[in-house]
Amino acid sequence: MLNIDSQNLGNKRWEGVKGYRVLPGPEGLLPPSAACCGITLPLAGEGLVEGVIKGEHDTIEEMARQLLTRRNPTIFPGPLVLWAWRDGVSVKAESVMELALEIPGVRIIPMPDYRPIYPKIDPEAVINPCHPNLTIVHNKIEVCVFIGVHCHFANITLKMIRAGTNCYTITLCNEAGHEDSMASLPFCGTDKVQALTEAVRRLKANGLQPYHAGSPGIQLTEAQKAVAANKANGM
Amino acid sequence: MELIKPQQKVVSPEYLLFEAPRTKAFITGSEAASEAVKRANVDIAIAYPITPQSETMQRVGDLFGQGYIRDYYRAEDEVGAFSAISGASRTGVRCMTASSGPGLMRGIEVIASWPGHRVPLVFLIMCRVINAPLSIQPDNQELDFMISSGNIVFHAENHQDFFDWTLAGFIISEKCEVTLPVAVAVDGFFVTHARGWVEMPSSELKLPMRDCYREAVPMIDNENPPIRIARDAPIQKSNFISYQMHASWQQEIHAAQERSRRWISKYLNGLVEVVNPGAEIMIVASGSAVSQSREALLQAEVMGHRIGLVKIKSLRPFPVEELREACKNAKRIIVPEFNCSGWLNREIRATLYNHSQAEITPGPRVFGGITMPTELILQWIFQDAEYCR
Amino acid sequence: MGGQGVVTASHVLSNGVILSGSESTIVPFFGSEKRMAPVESYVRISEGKLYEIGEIIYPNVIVIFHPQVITHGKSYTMPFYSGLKDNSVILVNAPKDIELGADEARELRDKKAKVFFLPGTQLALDHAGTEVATNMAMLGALSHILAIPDLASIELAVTERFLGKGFVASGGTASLDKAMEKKFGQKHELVGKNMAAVKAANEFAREAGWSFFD
Amino acid sequence: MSLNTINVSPVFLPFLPKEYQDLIQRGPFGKAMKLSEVGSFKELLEEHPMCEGCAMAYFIRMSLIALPAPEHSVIVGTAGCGRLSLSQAAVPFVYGNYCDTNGVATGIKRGLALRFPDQHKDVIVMAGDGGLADIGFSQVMHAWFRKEKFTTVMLDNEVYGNTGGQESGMTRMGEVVKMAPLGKQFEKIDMLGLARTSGVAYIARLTITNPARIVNTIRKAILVAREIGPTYVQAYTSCNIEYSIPPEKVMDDARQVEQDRYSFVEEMSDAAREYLEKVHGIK
Repeated sequence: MLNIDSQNLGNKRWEGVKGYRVLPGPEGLLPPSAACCGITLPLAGEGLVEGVIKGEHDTIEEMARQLLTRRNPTIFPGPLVLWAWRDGVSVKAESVMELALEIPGVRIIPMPDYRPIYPKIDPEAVINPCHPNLTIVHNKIEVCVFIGVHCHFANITLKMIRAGTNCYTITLCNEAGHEDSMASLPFCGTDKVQALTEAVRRLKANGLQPYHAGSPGIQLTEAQKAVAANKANGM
Repeated sequence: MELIKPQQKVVSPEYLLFEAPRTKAFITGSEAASEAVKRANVDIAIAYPITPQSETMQRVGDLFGQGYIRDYYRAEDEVGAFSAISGASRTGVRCMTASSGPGLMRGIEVIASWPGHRVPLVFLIMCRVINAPLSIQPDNQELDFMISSGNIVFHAENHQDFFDWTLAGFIISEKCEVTLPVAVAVDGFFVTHARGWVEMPSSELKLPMRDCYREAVPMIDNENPPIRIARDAPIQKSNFISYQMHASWQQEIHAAQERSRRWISKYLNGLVEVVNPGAEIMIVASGSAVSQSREALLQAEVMGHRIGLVKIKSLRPFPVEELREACKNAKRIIVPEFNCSGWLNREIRATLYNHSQAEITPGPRVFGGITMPTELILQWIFQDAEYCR
Repeated sequence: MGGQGVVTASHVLSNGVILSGSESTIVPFFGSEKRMAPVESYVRISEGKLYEIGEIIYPNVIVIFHPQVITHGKSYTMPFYSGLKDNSVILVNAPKDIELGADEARELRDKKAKVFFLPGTQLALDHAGTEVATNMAMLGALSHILAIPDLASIELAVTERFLGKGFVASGGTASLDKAMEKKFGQKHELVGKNMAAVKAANEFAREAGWSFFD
Repeated sequence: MSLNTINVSPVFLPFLPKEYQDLIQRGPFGKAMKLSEVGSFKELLEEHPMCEGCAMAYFIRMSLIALPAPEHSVIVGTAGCGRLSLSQAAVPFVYGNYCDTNGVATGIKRGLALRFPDQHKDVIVMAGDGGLADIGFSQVMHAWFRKEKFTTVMLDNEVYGNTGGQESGMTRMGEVVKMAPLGKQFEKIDMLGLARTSGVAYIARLTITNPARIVNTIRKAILVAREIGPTYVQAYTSCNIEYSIPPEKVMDDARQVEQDRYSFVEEMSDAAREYLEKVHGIK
């Protein structure tokens, strides 16, 4: 990008590159990508919170707080953690489930692949990078976690979510992290997922009242209930 | 005849580029490039001849013959070569190809699609006049097209740059948050066919192989998820795909360019090199125009004038902050270029607008193969003196 | 959705407005040429000269030709009314009223958007003898809601569309014309049937007291 | 594929959509399906946006059933109608620029051969007549000249269908279609002849009239490409929209065309014949 100072694409709250913050939307027709506004990726041991480099601990705390205090928390497991394609993946998947069980009212909606699905996805069954907001808006998701999604497709999705919805996006990235999500943890192995689970437990133990205190455990969407029922009667 | 595969020791990129002892060699730019490929653990190189690139790619063919590269062939034309190399890169192997002027222009549709397909590879550009009028002589008008293609683009000054930056290109292009092709351009003939000093680590060392499962997109190999990979952008709305996706996809290419700054600074030792920072008269140049400018600096110094020089190494991503910093005291900025349109001049004006009061001269520029004499640069610096008669 | 005559209706509407003396532009956007594929078409209507091009991102009026756009979310944008301006109108082709979600209903109230449900398909069947004329019914109701174009101008536009130089919206639509022609013998009858659907829906809207302006 | 790319991490199984659960439990991965088994397994391709009654969609569905090793197959497509359904199939699908199928396929085949020397990776180009005989012609011919080991399948609807029905090189002489206002001025390109000339190891021409023949032909072409050389299958897959064939008449049209000018052709080199017989027991 040549001269990125004046890149203001319909974003009301923005004061130019230096002041750009990655906040929940809907931010506008076509918000700029955070990387093009001078926001750099965190190093190992650091995290990104709303475009600001923070320590890993503070990043994890903020993630835990958002997961407990916003409506319809949802975990989006992507292909790299959904499919047990090499050693260690199932273990990481289990750590994600452990995290989920600590978040009241949580849903798990997979991103099994990235292809354009005809005619349209069932927004309660999958999230897809071609039209993520169908899932976010349909399920009224206001905080979500991406894990195991290839960085390219995560970044495509994150910018669209920030453009059109008020969802607080969290990315647990196996590689360098994502400037376009509100909170991002790079080089995130199973240990760091467990650290996030611990932080969630700690906040609840210290008296934080979860948004969905009344409905503990993992909530199935209608589509998932249908699939489960199908299995129940031996189909 | 059983090919004895050459034994090369895999070393870290840092060791190969910064620590390994180097020996000097007085070689052509074409040799420097192929020596870099020799140490880059390249899996496949695909060639199509065009002056002044052919010498490099036929030497790369020899490397295949000697076992340094695992596959190689001469393609039907540039569109075929650039399409095939993009196919190979999708499977996770390390790839390189090269071209010049009209050849690059023939394949520009494919070149412009590489970034969006997120196919890491190194593309060497031996710049040459683009038709018409047809000429095999050097100028770098083609880079005007390259800088809007979404690829990362370096403009090497000399043989040493061409060697080092080709190696760095492989490392940077395969970084997960980058996952972009890197084009390493150098001015044809002035560098490719001329001989110059190059310090090189031993050819018994090579880079680690490409770690393809740690990149931004899945590989097309049926061995990594998802099984159902359609990683190329779906093309239209009939699957309820909003144009937001296409817009976000394009933004991601530029974002990946931005993320490469950190690695360019590390492996190229900065996006720019500045001589005499803060001087009131600054020359800003890229490619072999920098060499001419260094000579102009020396001669000016002999005459008691301290002139500054900013060597632009990376054209994309462009060193915006670095250029503003280097030119903050400048009163006059001279921009010598080897092309007619003055694309570097345009970049500088757009970058310094509102950030500098300096007068930016619209030249000196030569093209069509003409060599820029140092005297011409001096004449533009010291307007009253007579140099070029 | 493709096959409901969205593009043809917008051509007739736009041409109708021109014939009635005002200014209009039409912009069709569609994917591959197929039925049930998503189709959008944008019509701008103005007293003065129109310059703006492309899709209408922030519309005053949304006309939905197939209920699945709402019920199945078969829409490019989610929700289907995203970008809708205040004091606006949504005209939906649906046999009976569709119950919107609590959040959606509240958002539309906040926007002071009026939602009208027209049994367009039924009107087309009753008055034109074919579902293909659904688009004409939508056009008829819309012309009353917007008070433009007048019925005479619409008739001129419909005639021009089927009898005049016969503007072809796309390759696919051309093939449809031939098929329809066989069904109706001459095109005159085609125009008559279409206008019957237009007038019936126009009357329906008038009786229901639908208007953009009050 | 290491079949564990279709093993779900156990904890996530309950959250997988029905479509994927079926694909894991009853998909064709790891087996070469017989046509007779259709209906008993989850096919690679089910839903797609192609037109009602489209011969090409039907042919693609049959071809996907023919894949001898779907878990090791990569399909390379390009602009045109075929990619509408191919991009929905449960097999990696590559879509580059228009004209580049056989260049990209060359790169993919060679890249996979380097990374997995001991594992057959079947690369199959499936593109339209325009994509292969016109804009992609140079890459098709040179991939054949170089003897690149992958299969090229032409979905010959004798028109540029996806852009609304313009003349292609494979449109018949005299046919009046868009961009041929006075009828096409030269013959339908003889891609079969060009394949013979360039030494393609297995050549076939067919229509959609006989599903078993589609499956056998495609499978043989893929198998021969594993060891012997490039293979080419040209299928008449009518565009019922542009040639105004009512959907229910598409099969009759295929029979008529097969009778008139598109008879079944199958030719192969001796090496191919021997390989099919010895290694795969196919006469």
